[in-house]
Amino acid sequence: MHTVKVMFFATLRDYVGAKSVELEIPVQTTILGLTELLIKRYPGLEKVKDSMMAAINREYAANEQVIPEKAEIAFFPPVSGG
Amino acid sequence: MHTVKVMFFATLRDYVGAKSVELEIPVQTTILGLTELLIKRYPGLEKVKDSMMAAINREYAANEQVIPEKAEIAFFPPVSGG
Amino acid sequence: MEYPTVISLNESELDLDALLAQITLPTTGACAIFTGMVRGQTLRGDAHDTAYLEYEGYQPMAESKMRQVAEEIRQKWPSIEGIAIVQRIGRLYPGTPTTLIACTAAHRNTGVFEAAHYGIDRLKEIVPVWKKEIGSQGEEWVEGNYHPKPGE
Amino acid sequence: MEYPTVISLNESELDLDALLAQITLPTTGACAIFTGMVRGQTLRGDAHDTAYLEYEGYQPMAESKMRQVAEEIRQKWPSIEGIAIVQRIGRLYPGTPTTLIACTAAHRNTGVFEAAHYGIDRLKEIVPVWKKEIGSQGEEWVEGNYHPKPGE
Repeated sequence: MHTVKVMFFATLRDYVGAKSVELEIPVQTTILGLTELLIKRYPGLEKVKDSMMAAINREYAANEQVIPEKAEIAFFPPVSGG
Repeated sequence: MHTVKVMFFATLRDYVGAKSVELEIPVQTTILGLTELLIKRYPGLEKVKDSMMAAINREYAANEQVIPEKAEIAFFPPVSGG
Repeated sequence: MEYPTVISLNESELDLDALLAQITLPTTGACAIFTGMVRGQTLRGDAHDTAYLEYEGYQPMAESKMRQVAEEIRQKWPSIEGIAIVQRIGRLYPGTPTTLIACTAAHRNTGVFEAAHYGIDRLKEIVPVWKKEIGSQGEEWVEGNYHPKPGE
Repeated sequence: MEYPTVISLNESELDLDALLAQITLPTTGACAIFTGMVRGQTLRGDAHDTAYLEYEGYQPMAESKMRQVAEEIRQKWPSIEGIAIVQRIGRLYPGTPTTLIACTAAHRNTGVFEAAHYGIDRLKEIVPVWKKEIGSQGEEWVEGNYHPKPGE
């Protein structure tokens, strides 16, 4: 197990009800694994799981990517700046 | 005969040595006619006559265009603003 | 000669003249700038009025992606000299400029327009910033539709 | 809604933020701006340094031709909302913006970039303004190469 910081932005923060959480996750957990874990904990995320994007250490990450130790993870909807 | 105001800009003003002159010209004088008249008076214009542009009342004018009474005439080289 | 890259994500008002001065070198003769502002009235699509927008960003990743956009521009248009990429966050009212992409070069026909256009397109694709629209119909998050590839 | 057209030929410093505000309507969401500045060092072609430029204009005709450029833009890109066309005259030093073309619209993909690009190209073709370059080699009038057709 190791600890990661997970941040949420925009709609996802509203669904989770927090800007960030610290979680204990098994080593070798992937983004997909973490997503499933989060949906269990915050069922509101279920309906947006297909459009959710993930970043590991400030880079866009794929579902199958393994989360390294002390990673900074972020989940958010497609961006809409400008 | 009628009187026209003729203005010169940029290099042409340097060749003529004046910003503007008032001239008496015969009715039905064209831009080409006026150009020849000016070259006689200001021989420095001879070498730039092919690139000289003319405007009658603030519109680009052709050589064969007849100069109307009380016209505001301008001669200048190709523009270089920006 | 070091080519300047100005990146900024904050709540401060945009100052176009100051930004332009920051990316003007002795060799610079041309600049193309794109700036976007809050529309009070939108007519295209779902016509509606906007009272204000509330922007938020994932600050460190947004700055890193803005820097990446600048690098992509330099790759594609090597004649570009200075680049400024700015995104305002916080509450922004109609008429207010919210973002700016400016690219300078020696001459106007070596890519400044295309580079600025590319810059705003990429900012709207990969820079993690979101806006919530507040109007007479209540408030609603605006959602983009681009999904960057891993590492993009 | 009246669409604003700002035309200016004078010696005053350019104020980009103020000009942008003048051409921003409640429906405006995008602006493309071109601005040109005096180059201190020119590397392309005959490489040389410039101490300053001295601009002069045929004021009433220049203003009328700037207005014509704005009308041509509106004909070609009907979605354009506001247009600003500015040319400074007088003595201008390296780094100083000398001209500006800005076009606004509701959205960024309906011609603002193309309109601003067209605007500066046309300004350099038909607006009667000339510049003299003063450098270490002495002073020299810069000459364009476009010959407008009668009535153009």
